Amino acid sequence: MTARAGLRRVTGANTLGIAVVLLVLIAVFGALRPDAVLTVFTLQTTLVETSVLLVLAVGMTYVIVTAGIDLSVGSVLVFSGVTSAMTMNALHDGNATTAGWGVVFVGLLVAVASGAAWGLLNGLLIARAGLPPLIVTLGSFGAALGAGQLISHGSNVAGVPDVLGDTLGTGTWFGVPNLVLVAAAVTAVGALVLGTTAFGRHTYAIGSNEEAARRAGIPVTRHLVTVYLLAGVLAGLAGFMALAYFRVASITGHDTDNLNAIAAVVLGGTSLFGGAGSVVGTVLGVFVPAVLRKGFVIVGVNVYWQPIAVALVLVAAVWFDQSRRRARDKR
Amino acid sequence: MTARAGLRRVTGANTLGIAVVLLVLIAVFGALRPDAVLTVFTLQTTLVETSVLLVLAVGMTYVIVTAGIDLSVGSVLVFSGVTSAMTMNALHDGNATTAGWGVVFVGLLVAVASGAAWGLLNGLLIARAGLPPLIVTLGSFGAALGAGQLISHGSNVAGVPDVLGDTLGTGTWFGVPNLVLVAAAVTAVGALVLGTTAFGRHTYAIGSNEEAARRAGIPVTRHLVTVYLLAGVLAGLAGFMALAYFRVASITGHDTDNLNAIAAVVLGGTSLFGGAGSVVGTVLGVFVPAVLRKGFVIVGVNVYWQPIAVALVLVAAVWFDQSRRRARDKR
Amino acid sequence: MALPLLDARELVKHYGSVEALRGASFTVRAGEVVALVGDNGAGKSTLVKCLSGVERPDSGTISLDGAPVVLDSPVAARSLGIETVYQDLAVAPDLDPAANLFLGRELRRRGLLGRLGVLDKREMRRRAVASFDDLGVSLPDVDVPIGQLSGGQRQSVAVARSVVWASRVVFMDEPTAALGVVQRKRVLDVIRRVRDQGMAVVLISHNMPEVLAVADRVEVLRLGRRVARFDAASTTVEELVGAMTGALSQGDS
Amino acid sequence: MALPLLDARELVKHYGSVEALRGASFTVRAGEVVALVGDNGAGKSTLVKCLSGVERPDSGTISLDGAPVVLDSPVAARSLGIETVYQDLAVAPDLDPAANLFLGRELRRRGLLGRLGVLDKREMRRRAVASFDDLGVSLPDVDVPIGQLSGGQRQSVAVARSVVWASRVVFMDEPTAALGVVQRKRVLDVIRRVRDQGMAVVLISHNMPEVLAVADRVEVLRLGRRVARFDAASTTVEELVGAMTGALSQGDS
Amino acid sequence: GGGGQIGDTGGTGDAKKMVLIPGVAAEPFYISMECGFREAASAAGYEVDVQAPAKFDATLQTPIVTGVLANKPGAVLIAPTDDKALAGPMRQLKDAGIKVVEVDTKLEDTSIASSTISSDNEQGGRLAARTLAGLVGDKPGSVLVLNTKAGTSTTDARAAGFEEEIGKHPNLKYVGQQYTDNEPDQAASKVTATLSANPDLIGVFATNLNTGEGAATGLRNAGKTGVVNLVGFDASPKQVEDLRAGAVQALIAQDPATIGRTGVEQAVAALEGKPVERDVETDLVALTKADMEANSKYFYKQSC
Ligand SMILES: Nc1ncnc2c1ncn2[C@@H]1O[C@H](COP(=O)(O)OP(=O)(O)OP(=O)(O)O)[C@@H](O)[C@H]1O
Ligand SMILES: Nc1ncnc2c1ncn2[C@@H]1O[C@H](COP(=O)(O)OP(=O)(O)OP(=O)(O)O)[C@@H](O)[C@H]1O
Ligand SMILES: [Mg+2]
Ligand SMILES: [Mg+2]
Repeated sequence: MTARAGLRRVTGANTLGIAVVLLVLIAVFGALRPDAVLTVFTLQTTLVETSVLLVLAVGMTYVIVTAGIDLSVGSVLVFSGVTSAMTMNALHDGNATTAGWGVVFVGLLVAVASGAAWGLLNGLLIARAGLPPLIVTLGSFGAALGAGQLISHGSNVAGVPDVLGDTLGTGTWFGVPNLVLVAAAVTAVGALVLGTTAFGRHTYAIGSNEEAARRAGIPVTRHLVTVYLLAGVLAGLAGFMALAYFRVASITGHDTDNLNAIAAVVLGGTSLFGGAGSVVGTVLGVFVPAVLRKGFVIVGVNVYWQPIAVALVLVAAVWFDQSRRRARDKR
Repeated sequence: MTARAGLRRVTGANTLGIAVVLLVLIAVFGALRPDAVLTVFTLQTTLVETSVLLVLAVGMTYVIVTAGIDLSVGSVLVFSGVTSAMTMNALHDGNATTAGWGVVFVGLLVAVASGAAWGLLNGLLIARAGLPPLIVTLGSFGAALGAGQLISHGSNVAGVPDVLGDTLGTGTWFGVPNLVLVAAAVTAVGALVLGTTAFGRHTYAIGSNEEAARRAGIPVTRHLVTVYLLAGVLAGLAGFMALAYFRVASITGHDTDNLNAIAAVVLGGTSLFGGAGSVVGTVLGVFVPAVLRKGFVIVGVNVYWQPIAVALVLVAAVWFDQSRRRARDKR
Repeated sequence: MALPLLDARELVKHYGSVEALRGASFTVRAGEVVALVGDNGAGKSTLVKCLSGVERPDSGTISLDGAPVVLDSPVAARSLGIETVYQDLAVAPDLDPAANLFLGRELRRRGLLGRLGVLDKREMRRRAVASFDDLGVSLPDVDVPIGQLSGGQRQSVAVARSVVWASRVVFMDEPTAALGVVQRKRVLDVIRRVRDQGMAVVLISHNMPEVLAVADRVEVLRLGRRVARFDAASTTVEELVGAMTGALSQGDS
Repeated sequence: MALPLLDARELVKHYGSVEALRGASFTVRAGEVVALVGDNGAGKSTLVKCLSGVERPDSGTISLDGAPVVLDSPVAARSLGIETVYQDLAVAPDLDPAANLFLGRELRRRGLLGRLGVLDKREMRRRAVASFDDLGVSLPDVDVPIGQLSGGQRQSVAVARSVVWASRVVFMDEPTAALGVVQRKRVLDVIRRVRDQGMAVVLISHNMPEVLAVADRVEVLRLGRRVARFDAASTTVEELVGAMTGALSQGDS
Repeated sequence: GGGGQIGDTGGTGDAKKMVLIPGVAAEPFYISMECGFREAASAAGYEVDVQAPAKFDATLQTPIVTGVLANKPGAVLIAPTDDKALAGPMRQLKDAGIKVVEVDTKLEDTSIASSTISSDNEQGGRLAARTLAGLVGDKPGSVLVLNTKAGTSTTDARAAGFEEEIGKHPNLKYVGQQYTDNEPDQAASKVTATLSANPDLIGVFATNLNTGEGAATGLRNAGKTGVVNLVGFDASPKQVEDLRAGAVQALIAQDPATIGRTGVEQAVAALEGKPVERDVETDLVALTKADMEANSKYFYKQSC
């Protein structure tokens, strides 16, 4: 195994094309506004602002590699944030702002457990009952949001402990925001598990040929349940991270998280038909649009032009990536 | 060919399960509130309010049968409505409210042409450049909306001719709303073309095995371009219909049209992996959620429970449909 | 004569309105190669799928070593020592040959990493290359997804997988259909070797000379039913073809 | 000797770093059956794909009737009268056999409906059943998606398709691999019949007795290059195997 | 011919029922309005129902209007999500003899509703600009508006009013508005990006709840809380808490409960044939940390 082949094993599909696009984007924006773009502040804020989406997108990568889809992540994030915040408040006389680490820890557990519950439900309906993932997760997309509204009576839940907001939310560690550390850890573990373990191998096999995987003795049903469970758990964690970051559990404003995560995964070279893809690609797929949006604001592009420009660059990026691959195959 | 097999040819996949679900829903709501549900008025409004989505979903059926996806339909609808309304206004001194049929006709042409342009762009990027449909249409989703906002300067466009609104928008013909007639015509033609013509056959073949279709001499690239073009044209027509109905070109509020259309198609038994599906199924897939939402409002279900209940029924409907199919295969 | 190792009786399997098996029986003993022959659509593959846990028969009994067993999943069959080469190969086209060879039974690193599920890719690759050499398969590049291999190369990988893992019964559904002359000979050699180790081998093939060359017994399936059994040593191609086409009949045997 | 109908010279085809064809040449004349043989991975299927417009060779020339042609798509090849049975069959699994048989060349109703593209399903179905009968294929139900047929049944559909439409050259990449004894014989009969109508037939097969029985000439491919040519009447299985494995060499022929 | 118009059919209903159709479900503004509505309508002896669209969106609100119409209640209080698109369905309400009262937003066509109770959003934007200018004093700096989605009538009006008024303060450089798709994370990102590009940013006007939350987060993340003056719109409990904690410097509050109550009063008057006030303007106030406790009656409610 050559070093290059080894690298390819971890990164999965070749993601160099999108990496080049990302570097070019940074270079262009940097050249236009070096004072504003190439600063620690911009780097820090860009990283922080993508952390939550990154965690969602890591889970989505697993789901899409199995040829599935999960539309529910944004709503599960909302639901987990709401249950977590309300539990913390309940544990601290209705307002957890001054609560301590114990309460925060319970909040984390509740968030993750809430996400896990939805993920498990998705997984069971998809893998056991054999229903189409799109319909099942569209259902839980609506149901989780509705449930979140129901228990919060439709309004955002405040009262997030200050200790949580000040540490996980806005704290840094040697200049690296803590939220970014969490997202990076999740991403690293996600990439390693998918790329080097039996679990990851089985994920690819199921996406490549589910029937072959079943006949090879892979516990396909259980594995799929686990994958959706994982996506749910990560959505729960993301909900907790959002709670720390915004210091409020928002009800609205997460209805396009699912599409954003899916787009990042596909942009990163994972096929919607499953069997191939990588977490590293997803990371790039998360950052390209984030850098674009940020860069356009900094450079001062007209607001109505911004979505058009983002769309153009996204399509161009994939085009570039594809033609690079084709050229390599020709060689 | 038995009569039953012949019927199956037109309806494509077996859609009886979802049809049963739809009837049960109507029966239940009818039993709960016979005075309000089983009225001509409720029938009329339910049909009218699903007309626009139905037209979008017919185009989406073709796209999904080819194993593609089109996220851009809602934005293309917005764009077409805006260009159409602005053109009509421009032709009539800035306010077309009192304009005549000539202006309306030009407006229709502009709407359809706008839709066609986006559809063609999608098709060329997907079929010719070979880019993933999800990314391309996500791009045009953003770009078409941005372009609509750009030319309307970010606000809704009013001044829709009264003759348009009074006839196509709210007029009826022997009690059947004209909008419903248009949608029904589009659906009927869509169903017949998909079910009985060479064009439809090629659409299925491409979704079933694109490479086999190519080797069989089907002009796959051209066909795919045509399918996305069709989806664009129907989105343009839908934009015009929405214009007539609401008498304003709204630039907000169509960001989930794509998911609604996709969900209707999948609920109607079309697989996201292509090769199978039917327009008749899509019609049922459009009506099940529409009837649910309407019924819940009439029956007076708590707003927060509504999305949960809709989700439950959707998943249950698919479950019922699937187990019915499995039982049939066992027979 | 030895007791049957695997014995299926009166299996029935419907697919919708198609009756693929209409009371098929089948027997194989340890240490013998049984050929299962029959016309296209006779139900051979369906029978194999029923006996390897992929499909559940609508009725009928299956016993292993005389005791009835329920083969409700491929895992169940595998845990009883039954391996299968499927006619449609059942490989994951996006994975490379080594990954397919070890699919569902991946080797792990030693120590902590292994317990965390980390794969020993190097070792799997090494062993895969050895297996392929054994079958005379030359792959241009062992890191290429199996979907990009030639038809024969892909079939070789599926065959290699079954013989590596078999412990009691190996079903081979047309394992040599796409193989070159040399590879075919190697596979037949492997079949004999496996038989000599005391395992039962069930070979499905439409190549009658090949069948007569390697099988000890032949069972014939026709329209979903077993219609004849032969001793390979004392039968001819004509007799087999006669049984398959219904020209010659032993009744329901 | 007749002029070559189809003549390929020095074709080279890379897949990434794999060299599938390294200067392969190939010739076939009208009214003859040429067998193309070679080890697994020799490049036979790749050569067929290059000659039927599915893949574009990186270099080399192809001429038809002595004039160079560019086969840049399957449509181009088909319009020149070239039909192909692909090794991977290239059928649409969700469509029924009749739909697959007429794929890309659907029959339309007469009159206005036909001009609107409405299919004549009844007629296609009737003709499909006749073709299948001709090949000895019995389908349990002609309205079932082809993906649910047995391996041999599916292959028969692909073979039927090619012979129905051929007008000058038919490539058949292992058309009999999954066929039963009877169906195999029928296909070989059909190959002879097609040849006798003046078409050129290119048969790929790993079954040497079959090759010698039906072919007029044999061309041998090894490691992406043509290494030998034989007259079928005056050669033996041993010679062919020798050429395929490299034991016997005619040089680059 | 067979021509006609939708709804040319009749039926009977329940005149002792009153329905509120807010612009969107799950917003403290509308929840507070709902509280006022429920309280007043129940007190007047009416059966109540509330049906809200999942989004502030005419295509989602229209089926609700026609669904409510199927029940033929006595009166409907509605916040139309589009000043033209809802004209048709609301005219059908009126034609069916239902009394229509507009709350919060209104149609362009003034002939449909019996009464309109609202606070002027554009006025709210101007008030935000004046409040911000007051907070900043005569320091120079850049000012940003965070809007939701292009075409959302209410927030567009707030942004327009703000832009008009802020021009009267030459020390403040208006750097334009950014759209956020009504997502807090985009709002946060746009604030920090603007900070990168305009380090002299001194004020932000967030036109609704989500943009305000995102902006507060972005500023906190940048360590600019309190340095950059943030003016929000609406006074939900969380926003009030943020104001108290200093994450937000001012809030423009409407009076939704009064809107709801007044809506019921006018509807009852219309049903009973008493004189109806055609237009009722409700208060808008600017809350700052200094005067917030005095104005606590303007704080929105989470639930009734
Ligand atoms: N999944 C399925 N759905 C419906 N019918 C099926 C399915 N699988 C097999 N059949 C039908 O069952 C019958 C037996 O098929 P099977 O594959 O067992 O035949 P076979 O003996 O293996 O044939 P071959 O020699 O061609 O491989 C065929 O008529 C086939 O069409
Ligand atoms: N799409 C592809 N991508 C990469 N490599 C390929 C591809 N197709 C074929 N190859 C390689 O090219 C070589 C020749 O393959 P080809 O299919 O032409 O062999 P073949 O002679 O038909 O073999 P068989 O008898 O097994 O069918 C093989 O080594 C194969 O791995
Ligand atoms: Mg078989
Ligand atoms: Mg081949």
